[in-house]
Amino acid sequence: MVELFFGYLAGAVVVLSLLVVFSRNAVHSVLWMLLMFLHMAGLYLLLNAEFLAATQVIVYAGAILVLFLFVIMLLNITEEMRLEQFTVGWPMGVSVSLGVLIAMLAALSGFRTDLKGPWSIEAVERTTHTKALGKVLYTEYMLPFEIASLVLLVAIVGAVYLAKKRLR
Amino acid sequence: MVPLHWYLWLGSVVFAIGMFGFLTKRNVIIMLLSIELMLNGVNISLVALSHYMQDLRGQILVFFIIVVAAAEAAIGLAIVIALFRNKATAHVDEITGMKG
Amino acid sequence: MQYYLLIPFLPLGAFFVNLLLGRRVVRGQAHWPSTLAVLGSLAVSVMVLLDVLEGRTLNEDLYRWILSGDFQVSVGFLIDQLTAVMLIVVTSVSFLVHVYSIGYMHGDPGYYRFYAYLSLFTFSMLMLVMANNFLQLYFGWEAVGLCSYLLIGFWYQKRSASDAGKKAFIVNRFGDFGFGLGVIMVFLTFGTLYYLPVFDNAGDLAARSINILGLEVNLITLIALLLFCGAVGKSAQIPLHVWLPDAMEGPTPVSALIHAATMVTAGVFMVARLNPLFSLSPAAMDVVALVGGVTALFAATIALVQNDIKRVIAYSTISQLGYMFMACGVGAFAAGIFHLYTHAYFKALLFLCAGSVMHAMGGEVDMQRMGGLRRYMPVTYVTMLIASLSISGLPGLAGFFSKDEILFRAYSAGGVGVVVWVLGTVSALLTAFYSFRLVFLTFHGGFRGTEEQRHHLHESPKVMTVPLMLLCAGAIAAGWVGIPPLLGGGGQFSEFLAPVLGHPEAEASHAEEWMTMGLSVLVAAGGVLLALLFYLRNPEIPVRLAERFRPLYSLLWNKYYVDELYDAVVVRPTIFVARNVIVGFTDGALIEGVVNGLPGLVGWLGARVRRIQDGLLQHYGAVMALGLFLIFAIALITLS
Amino acid sequence: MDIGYPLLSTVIFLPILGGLSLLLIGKGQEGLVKWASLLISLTTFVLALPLFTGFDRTTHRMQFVERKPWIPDWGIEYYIGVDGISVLFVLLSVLITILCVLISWDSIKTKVKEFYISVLLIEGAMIGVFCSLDFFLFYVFWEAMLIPMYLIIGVWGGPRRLYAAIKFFLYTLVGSVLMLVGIIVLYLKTGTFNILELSAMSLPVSLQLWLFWAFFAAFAVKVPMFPVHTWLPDAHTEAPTAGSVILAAILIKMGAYGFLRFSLPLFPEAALAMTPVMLGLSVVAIIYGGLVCFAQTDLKRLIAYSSVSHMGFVTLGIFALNAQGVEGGILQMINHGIVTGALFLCVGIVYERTHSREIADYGGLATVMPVYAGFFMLFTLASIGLPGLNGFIGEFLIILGGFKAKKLAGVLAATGVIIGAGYMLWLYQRLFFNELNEKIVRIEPMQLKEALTLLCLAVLVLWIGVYPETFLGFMHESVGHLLKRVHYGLPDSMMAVRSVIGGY
Repeated sequence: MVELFFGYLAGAVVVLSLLVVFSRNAVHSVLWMLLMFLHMAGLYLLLNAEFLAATQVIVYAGAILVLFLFVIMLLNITEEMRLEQFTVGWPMGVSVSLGVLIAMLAALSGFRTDLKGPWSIEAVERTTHTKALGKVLYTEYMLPFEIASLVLLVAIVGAVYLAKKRLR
Repeated sequence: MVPLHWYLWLGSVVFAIGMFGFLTKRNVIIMLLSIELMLNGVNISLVALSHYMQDLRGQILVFFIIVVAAAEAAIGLAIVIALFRNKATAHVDEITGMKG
Repeated sequence: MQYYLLIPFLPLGAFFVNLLLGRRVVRGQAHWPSTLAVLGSLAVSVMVLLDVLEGRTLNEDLYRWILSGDFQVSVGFLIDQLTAVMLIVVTSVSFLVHVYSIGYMHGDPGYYRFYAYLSLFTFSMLMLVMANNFLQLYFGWEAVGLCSYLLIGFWYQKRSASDAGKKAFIVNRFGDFGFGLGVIMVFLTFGTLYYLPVFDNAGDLAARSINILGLEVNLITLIALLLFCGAVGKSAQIPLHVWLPDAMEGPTPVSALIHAATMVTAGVFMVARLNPLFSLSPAAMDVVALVGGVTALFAATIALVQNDIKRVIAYSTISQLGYMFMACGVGAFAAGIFHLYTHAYFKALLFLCAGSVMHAMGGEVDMQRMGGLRRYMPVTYVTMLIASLSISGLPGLAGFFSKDEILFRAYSAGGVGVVVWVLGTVSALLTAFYSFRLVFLTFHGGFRGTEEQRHHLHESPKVMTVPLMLLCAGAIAAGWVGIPPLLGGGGQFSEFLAPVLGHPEAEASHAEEWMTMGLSVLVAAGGVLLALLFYLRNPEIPVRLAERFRPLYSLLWNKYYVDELYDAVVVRPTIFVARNVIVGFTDGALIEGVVNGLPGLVGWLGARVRRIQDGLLQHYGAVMALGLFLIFAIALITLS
Repeated sequence: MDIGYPLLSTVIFLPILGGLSLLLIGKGQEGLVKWASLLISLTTFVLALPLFTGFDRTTHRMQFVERKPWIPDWGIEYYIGVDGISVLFVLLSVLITILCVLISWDSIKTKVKEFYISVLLIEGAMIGVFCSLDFFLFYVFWEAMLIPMYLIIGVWGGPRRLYAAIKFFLYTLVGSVLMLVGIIVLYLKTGTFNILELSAMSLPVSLQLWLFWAFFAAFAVKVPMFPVHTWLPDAHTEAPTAGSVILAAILIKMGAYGFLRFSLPLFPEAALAMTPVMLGLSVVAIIYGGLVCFAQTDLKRLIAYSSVSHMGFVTLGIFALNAQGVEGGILQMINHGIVTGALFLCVGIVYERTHSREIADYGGLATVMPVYAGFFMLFTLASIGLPGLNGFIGEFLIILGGFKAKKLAGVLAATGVIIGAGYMLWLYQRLFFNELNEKIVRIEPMQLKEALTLLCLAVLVLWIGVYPETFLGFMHESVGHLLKRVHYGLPDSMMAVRSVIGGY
């Protein structure tokens, strides 16, 4: 049953990813991407990561993709659709990506799961996923968490600075 | 029970698709989307590993990746806007300002 | 006997006076310090001679000049019979030339400079003859060369003069190259550069030989020949004679003093001074004799056809120097020095007479434009005639005794001596011929110059003629101190020098001595008569001969093309190599090429490599991905 | 000897601090700058005089020693002193600097203050190089000297000054960097920077060979020896007169000094083994440098190439490794400093009037500048080694030493004397003799200041030529000690003395 779910979600993710890449229209790409994110969130649920699934939907689908859409519409790139969508050097891109894929797949067998951590599925379920994540995040990863907020601040300032019209 | 490797396979494939998109698409915005794809490929692998190794640190990392992805998208899109304003193109192969 | 120091240092003082004060203070009076100084030297030299005659010789160091490791050499003086003779020759001729120049150089803008140089020359020459070691000899040797350079180029505005000076110096440097190496070999062989220890030890080393480039060479022969190189240069022997005729560009008193009487005889003096070394090497002696003999004949033939009055005398000087070497080469060092001594007077006289003629002719040197001068300048004519008779070997005059002595010694020495005797006798004929050709062309016949020159003709002032007369006395009487026993004399000259130069006994009979003497008188007379026939009686004979033997004539006229040969073999290749090979290729292309090429290579590589950075984002991404792939691949291969 | 002040430190730092204090002088006060630097250089000279009078000639030991810890953790000391090899260079440096200050009086017109600061800084650094007994200190001074020299060529030089300056800098730097590696290797192997201690150690021969070549790179460039000489003509030609004089008189002596102070005592076996190579390079430099002179049309370039030839004599003497050669080499360095320095001064004097370095632009100078012609003649003769002048003493001793070491080297070196006479007399003829060139008819005669400058050097030329013992006397002991070290290893272990110099 779970395998069936996984099969569906995984197949959808792959197909949607390809659609994202091969769409001529950027708006379509973004919309395929939205669907892909939702399926990805489903996969997270399969892995008992409810909080992450929620974040995925809220942040990615709700925030990032909306930003993308805004920009596409702001720029109003209509001629793009008539032109060649891939660069001249696409065979190189294909071969390099395939090479990396094969290398990665070949490396996968090296992963081991025998070094178990303290958060078994039961432990997570006992404390609930959100709380467990919060415990780790706000204790052990407190400093990175704060730095992440700084990163976001810098991104905001940078984005505003870059995108605003030059004041003469 | 789904084996770990299935997830890793999936992550790798999504990553590779993203990479392919990044390396071949002319449209800068779709290149940025492809980066998001690659990040998602990594994310799913991390979450899967976290699940199977019973350790939440993988998910913490995913959390940070999402933060960085958000920041990256903001900056990247701002750059796209600035670029489009200056060069009037969103085609990456027409931008060679980094030539040595 | 400390007063001997005055001999060289008086002229040195005069030099500094004229050098420092000459341009602003002394100016037209520059002859006073110099002439007085050399007169003082002459006086002291006479006193030295008297001392030496009483048997008091001296070998004393003044101060230590150079000390380095086991090498040490001093400035020191050796005064013996040979030195005494040379001192008298140098100071007396120098004094007369100083006096003569008062008239000759009068009004020249470089008057003070001229006297400064003359004084410096006198100093250097005296240091040379008084040296008690090889290095001081070398010092004097180079210093007289310098003065010669300065004085030849005295009228430096004239290109030919400055060229001639430079040529003299550089040609001499070739000789000095050998001389310097010889001095170094002497030091390495004997461990000292002082004459006397070297002479004392030379006998023990006579048989030693060393290996040079695979050849076994007798050490003493090698040293003697190297030293002789210097003599060849300084005394203008073949093949380094080319500078002397050109040196006639200098003022005539200089030619008389430096290029006739003193400096050029330094080579002969050196060989005589080092006779203990030379005598040990028969091979070197033969070389000396042959070089002398060949030079004597060679230069005499050139002198036959030259028209420049000073050049004729210059070639005559070369030829006479050849005689002196001939004498040294056959072991008759005393005869060589005897000829040096008589030659100093009659040759200086010849030059000064020529100077007197040029003075009257307004600087003209071409004998073809002279003639009949005896009517205008009787004193010059008479003195020159006597000098020519003396050089030709008229019995009773100075030249006769010395030349005869040489020819007889050469004949009696046998072997190479006979060869050089033949050369010398033929040269004697030629000598008489060209000397009288000069006299007849200049003083006899009709005047062939311009009307302006004729108008200007006059006898020289007293200050010039008196030295001529004094030298003339020398040209007549100088030989009387060495009349051979055969003619009732005592041969005092060689007796006097015997302590230094040895006492070679002639191994020939009186009959043979009469024979050589008679023969030389005969050829001399023949030469004079021939000249009389050619240039007074029948002036078209020489023209016809020149026509007939055109190639021979132009060979002689062009001095056997030696200058041209050196130009083609030494000068041009040097400049060519310097300009084209070294500057053009090695320095310019090779070394600079490598030096400037390295940065060029780096730049070129950079230009290639920067093409990779084409500014296309996706290419950078692809390279990153490729790197990722490689890292994976390497990790997989190495870890599995 | 107690003279009441730390002599060497004073002589090193007085010019440096004095030079820096010129910075305090305001704009437009150029006269003050000149007088101040003259005063500083004169004071330095006077303060250095006890080196001449108070030097103990009977010992090879270091004298006027000062020793203070500097960076104790690495054993680096401020350790200076002089012996018979270096003392003359210190004296020459202080003298030449005065002349450079004088000769630049009118010829430097832009950035006057900066120029004099550079000159004084160079003086201090040069003296520091000659006095340092600690490798680290030595290297600091060695490199410190480079920068002001680079500026002097690059700022106040001729038309191609930038090229020349960069070439000079790169050449010397490449050499010095290799030396730095050598110094570090030495330190790592021995644990000390003390030059005297190092001079008494015996290193393994293979290491010696490597270090010898590393140091060779630095010194050969400075000398300059044959294949690495091409920076010299450019630098000499483009530098202003004072720069050329400092370069010729002192800077290029540092290479040869380095051979004496470091290569020979530190790596004696390597030096002995490399003698044939060194003699060969020297002979090539002598003849090659001489021949190149025949092809030059530029006055300064000709003199620069003649320096290559003369420095070939110096290295020949040093690597002859006998008393005559080494003493002759040292003396020839002094001679060359005086004579070539003087020749560059002479060239500067006419260059300032005509602004031409082309030989063809001159001719007949003797008519219009007789006193100048006299001085130039003296220095020309000294340069071609006329006996009685200083050049002869050096060249003769070197050829004697070279002949002793290797006959062929001596013979070939002697041909350099002929070549030298050739190009120098030719030069003299083209400058001073023949018809007066109309371009220089109105040339001004020499000023008193210029004549006095040349007179100082002329006196030295005659002094060394007539009585060289004043100067040779300084070096006998030190050179003897050095040669014992080279031929017998450690001085202590050589009791059985075979004659250093047996016949041949």
